[in-house]
Amino acid sequence: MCEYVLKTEGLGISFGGLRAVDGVELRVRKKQIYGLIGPNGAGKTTVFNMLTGVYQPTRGTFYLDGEELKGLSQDKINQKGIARTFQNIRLFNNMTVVRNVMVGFHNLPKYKCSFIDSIFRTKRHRDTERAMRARAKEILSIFGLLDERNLLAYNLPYGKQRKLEIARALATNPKLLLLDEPAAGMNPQETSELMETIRFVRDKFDMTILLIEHDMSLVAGICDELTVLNFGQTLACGETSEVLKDPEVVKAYLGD
Amino acid sequence: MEFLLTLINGVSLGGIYAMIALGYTMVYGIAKMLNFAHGDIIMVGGYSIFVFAATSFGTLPPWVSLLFAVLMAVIICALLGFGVEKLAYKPLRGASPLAVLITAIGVSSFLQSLAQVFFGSAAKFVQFPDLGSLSLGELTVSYSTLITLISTVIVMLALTLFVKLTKTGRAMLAVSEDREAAQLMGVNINFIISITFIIGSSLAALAGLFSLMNVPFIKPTFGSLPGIKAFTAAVIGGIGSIPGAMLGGILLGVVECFSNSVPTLAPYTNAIEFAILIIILIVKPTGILGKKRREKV
Amino acid sequence: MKNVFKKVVSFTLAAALTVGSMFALASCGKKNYAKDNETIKIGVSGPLTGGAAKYGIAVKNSAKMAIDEINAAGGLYGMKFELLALDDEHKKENVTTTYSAMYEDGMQISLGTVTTAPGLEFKELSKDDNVFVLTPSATGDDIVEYSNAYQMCFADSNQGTASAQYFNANYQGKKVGVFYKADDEYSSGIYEKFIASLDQSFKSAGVETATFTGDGLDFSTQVNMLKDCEVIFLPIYTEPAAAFMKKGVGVISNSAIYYGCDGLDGVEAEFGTWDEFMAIPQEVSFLSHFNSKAESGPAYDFVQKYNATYDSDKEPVNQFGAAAYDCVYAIFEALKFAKENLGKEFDESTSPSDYCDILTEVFNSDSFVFHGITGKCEGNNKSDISWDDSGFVNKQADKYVVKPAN
Amino acid sequence: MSAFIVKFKNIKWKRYTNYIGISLVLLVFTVLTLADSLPQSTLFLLEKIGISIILSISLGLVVGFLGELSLGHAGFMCIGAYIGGKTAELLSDVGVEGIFALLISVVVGALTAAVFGFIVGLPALRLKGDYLAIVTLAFCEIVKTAFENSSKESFGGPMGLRTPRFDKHYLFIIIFSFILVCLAVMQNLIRSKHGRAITAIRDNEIAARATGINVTKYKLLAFIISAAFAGVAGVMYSFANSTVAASAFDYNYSIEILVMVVLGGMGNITGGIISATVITFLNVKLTTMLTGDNAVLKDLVYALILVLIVIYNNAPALKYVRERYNIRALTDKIFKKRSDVSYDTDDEGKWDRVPTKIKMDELLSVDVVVRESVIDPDKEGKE
Repeated sequence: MCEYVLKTEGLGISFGGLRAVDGVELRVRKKQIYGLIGPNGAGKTTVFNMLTGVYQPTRGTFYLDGEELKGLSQDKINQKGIARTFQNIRLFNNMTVVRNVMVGFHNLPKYKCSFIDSIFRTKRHRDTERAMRARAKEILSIFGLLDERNLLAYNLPYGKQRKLEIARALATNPKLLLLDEPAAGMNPQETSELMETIRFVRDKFDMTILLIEHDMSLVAGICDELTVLNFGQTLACGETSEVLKDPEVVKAYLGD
Repeated sequence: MEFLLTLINGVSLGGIYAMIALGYTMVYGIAKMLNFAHGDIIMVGGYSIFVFAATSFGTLPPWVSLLFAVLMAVIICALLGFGVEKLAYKPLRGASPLAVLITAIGVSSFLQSLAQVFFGSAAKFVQFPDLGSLSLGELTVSYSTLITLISTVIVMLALTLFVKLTKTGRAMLAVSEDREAAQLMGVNINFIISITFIIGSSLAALAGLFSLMNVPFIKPTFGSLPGIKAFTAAVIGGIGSIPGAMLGGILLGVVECFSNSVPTLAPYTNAIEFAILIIILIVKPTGILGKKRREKV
Repeated sequence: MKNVFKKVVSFTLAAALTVGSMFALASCGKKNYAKDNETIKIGVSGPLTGGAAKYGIAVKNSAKMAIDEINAAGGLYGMKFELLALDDEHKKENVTTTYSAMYEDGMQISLGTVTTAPGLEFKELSKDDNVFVLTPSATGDDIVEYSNAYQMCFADSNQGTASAQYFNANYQGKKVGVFYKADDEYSSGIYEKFIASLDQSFKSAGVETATFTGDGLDFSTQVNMLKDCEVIFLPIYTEPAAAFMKKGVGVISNSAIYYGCDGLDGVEAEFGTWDEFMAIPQEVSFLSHFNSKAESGPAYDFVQKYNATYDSDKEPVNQFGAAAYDCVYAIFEALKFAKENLGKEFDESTSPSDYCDILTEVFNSDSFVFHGITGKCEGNNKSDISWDDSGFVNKQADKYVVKPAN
Repeated sequence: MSAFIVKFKNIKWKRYTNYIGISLVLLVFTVLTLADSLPQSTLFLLEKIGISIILSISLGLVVGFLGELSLGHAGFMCIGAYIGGKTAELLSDVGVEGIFALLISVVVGALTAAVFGFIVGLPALRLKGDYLAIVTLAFCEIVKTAFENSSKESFGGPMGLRTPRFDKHYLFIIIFSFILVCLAVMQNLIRSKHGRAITAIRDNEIAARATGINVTKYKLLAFIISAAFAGVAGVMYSFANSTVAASAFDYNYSIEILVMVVLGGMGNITGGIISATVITFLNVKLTTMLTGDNAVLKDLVYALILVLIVIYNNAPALKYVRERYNIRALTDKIFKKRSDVSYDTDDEGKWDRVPTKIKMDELLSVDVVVRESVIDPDKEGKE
């Protein structure tokens, strides 16, 4: 067992000569809630995109549980155990809520069911379908979405769409969950609910969580450790309380 | 010699394709729709020239009557493009592009059958004053070919300047880039789209003229093949790109003529043109001059 | 849920009842849809819309004209004729629709299809029901494969061979070019037979071949390829031929000869005005059974009448129409012949199959000769037309010079 | 007995609507044809409708569920028709005829079409929306040209391939049986995890990748299955006609199939079946009703109906009218199933809500130098 669930080594990427992100070193321990913060355009989402295979890093590499994942395709990385949500919610809008979650089970070995099984509706197909539906309902009930399970995702209110996205990511049974600005667009009430949910997820699923967030109350409230990015470079990292006191960080956030 | 002649023929044909493709590209870039009825607007332009040239020949000098016919064709096509947009496409603004595509197909078929009702199915010969040809040593190039080519270049340059320099043109770019934002900035979307259709349809009328100068026969299905070819040309050049439409059109015309000039290849001309399209798109998924676009995650 | 159950049960019952009653109503055996006819119905399937529409429209108009003439003159022993003309758009998959609709509408005798491609489907269907077919213009050799089908036009192979023979006899020593439509069965069919029958001397001198496909009419490349030829064989229809000739002005030698088949008939009409056509410097001629530019005789009378009846500007007359006109009269004469010479009886409600038996017997009989406007007419006399047992027509074709070289 | 009734009651009938509908039609007409009381025009009409339904269902997989625009469906059908027809011809040479020849031809035709489905699916991995549409259109034209220029001995050249016609009294039974097969495959696929993966790609490709869906695999799978069934339709076509000519399978035909799918509604199999039936019926009826001089009005009427239907179905301004007066509202009224939340619907949606696919988003540009621009996909489709 490795000490770190996620470890990046000098992770960086250039777009047409511009170094968007450079030398990012993340060390995320098991069951940690780790924050990635920084001003707009600092390259936080780009880091997420590299970690999930959307972009291929041009420098450095990263490891999940000691296994190097650099160069794998997005779906392979997901199968290895990194799941994510998006800054702007990306649900399968024309599918029902329960099916959104069931898509997440796609690669789980226990729901293995070949294409031929499905075409002929064999016993295996029916069993896995039933099991998947039951499991999806479990997950939905955790997030309080059970009653809406047969609505189209498109019709959910904003807050519940966020939750559904997290539920879908969890359904893929990841080792590491990446949350991209989960509290964006939420009021303080919803944000504090969300904090509860994130903590609950960590405890219930033994999950390691890496999140990007602008809402400092949320960051200060739940993150164990932080990394601050500025202009694609690491500005500070360490315990949350200490990092937030760092004058450099304050300067980056508040300006001179 | 043979080679040069084929090349000139190809460039001339390509000029016609380019003219149509320019209209396609304009409409596509701004209204974001594949206007399958564009080819049939060429047909309407052709019939207008036929009607007005026939009625005014004899009473007016040939050149004047031709110019008069062309002018009428441009006006009729512009009105038609404007009307079609208002009646058939505007109600669907905001609906799925597929619905608009199907409507465009319906409009195309409607215009074709309307032409058959009015003019019959047989091809009509369109009289043109003989423009003669230019001799350069052994080479003879007809003036109609030259006119086609020069006009296409002029139209392309004019369009480029129009889009780059005028207020309306810049508004067009803005609408193309982000319709909502443009609207918020005070651009009148309906006006811009109408203007686009008017320009595109006027170009179609000109394309009708050049097609008729090349082959002086008009029939209800006159526009459908050039329409598809020009669409192909626009995609090869990168749909949405004005220079791309020109490039794609010329390329396609040259390929078509060279393929036709080799007896064993001639039956496969269409297949060759489409194969080139596929290869270009596989190598460059947005066509030669199309903007490369990356999706933001 | 109980409601649903009830509904399913009632629906099943209703369905069972419907099926049962349909069973009861069902009649066995082949139906004679013509039994309630008040006229003798002649059916034809042709392109009335789309790219080939002018051929179908000419056939429809001319057949209608012939039928109106016959009816106005008192019909056949008082029996009137009626035309059913359906649009197949020159597509063979539409023929099942047009044929079955006409058949069930009481069609007793058919003119088959106007064009070859749909005709290949028509012949199978008409053979199954034993319906008589006399096609005005479907030239494919296979059209008359079965015993119920006859052609008024020359078959492709005949045209190809006859043209080659004409070349062998008259154009020795000249350089030959061919321009044909590669994806068209009429054009490529004639081309193959033509090349097969052409003398070796032409071939060793080199026969230039240019082709085109589809609907495009820009032939600048093809004209270039054939510019050195002295005789150019054009087994194509008028529209591309006219486009070719127009492009050829100034490129192809003025002394060259354009030589086509029956598809070239009416090429001058493509040019709108006669003057415009005369501006083509080359000789234009074709081998055909009909000359729409005849200046006297039966063909002239027909054209005059057609132009007086229909808007010839919109849908000009051509040999398709003439052949259709002849087809109707041939059927009329054949029925007369059957009654008078063979003692056959028939009326408005006779079944298609019976008509087919009667007409096949007449058309196969050696003593039946039809006098028509197609074929070589001497002066004001109509031509002699007969059919051999395989369904091919016997009449004389002629080379018509539409215009001599300027 | 009561146990049976309970079980019977618990069946989710709506799942089986399509099967029941098609089977009832098949049953009624089979009985009628066995009683020899169907006129051949009805038989031919049924054949045509059956073929259209197979085409509509199969294209529905690519357009409605995968969300890719294909204008080349007739190309796959063309391959199926030629290869199936040729197989039947070769089989009849060795004495195999009738239903066995048909079944073997169907297998061969469908497999060949599936191979081409794979080949066409490959560019679909790189190209989007209208670019893919033109590539599929190009593919269709290339296939057509290739068969048109084949030698007489191989595929008959421009004359077309002569194919053995199947007994017209029974062919529609076979075609409708294949509709049932096609329905079974499509519906079982769509209602499985694989179908969900395909629908997920349609709804949001980026999210689908992030959720671990192998997009390449499922795009190809959808293209292959869709092409295979188009191939089946082609083989049926070759048995319904005595000749197969490539000229029939032009892009206009592809477009007609697309019209059926679009009018049927996105990801709506029942809708696709209904619109295929209506459109085919309309075409045939217009041909037989507008005869002689009126034939010219046929396309005019068809085009008008088409444009009006599309505008009625899609115009944003007519949304409220539409929601009150449509087939679904009507059936809901009859069956009183309007707000049954516990019921699992198929993943139907609205064409205009699909954000990532079938979009036309190229920008107007006057630049000769190619520039890169970033699009924000969340803006798309929201206009």
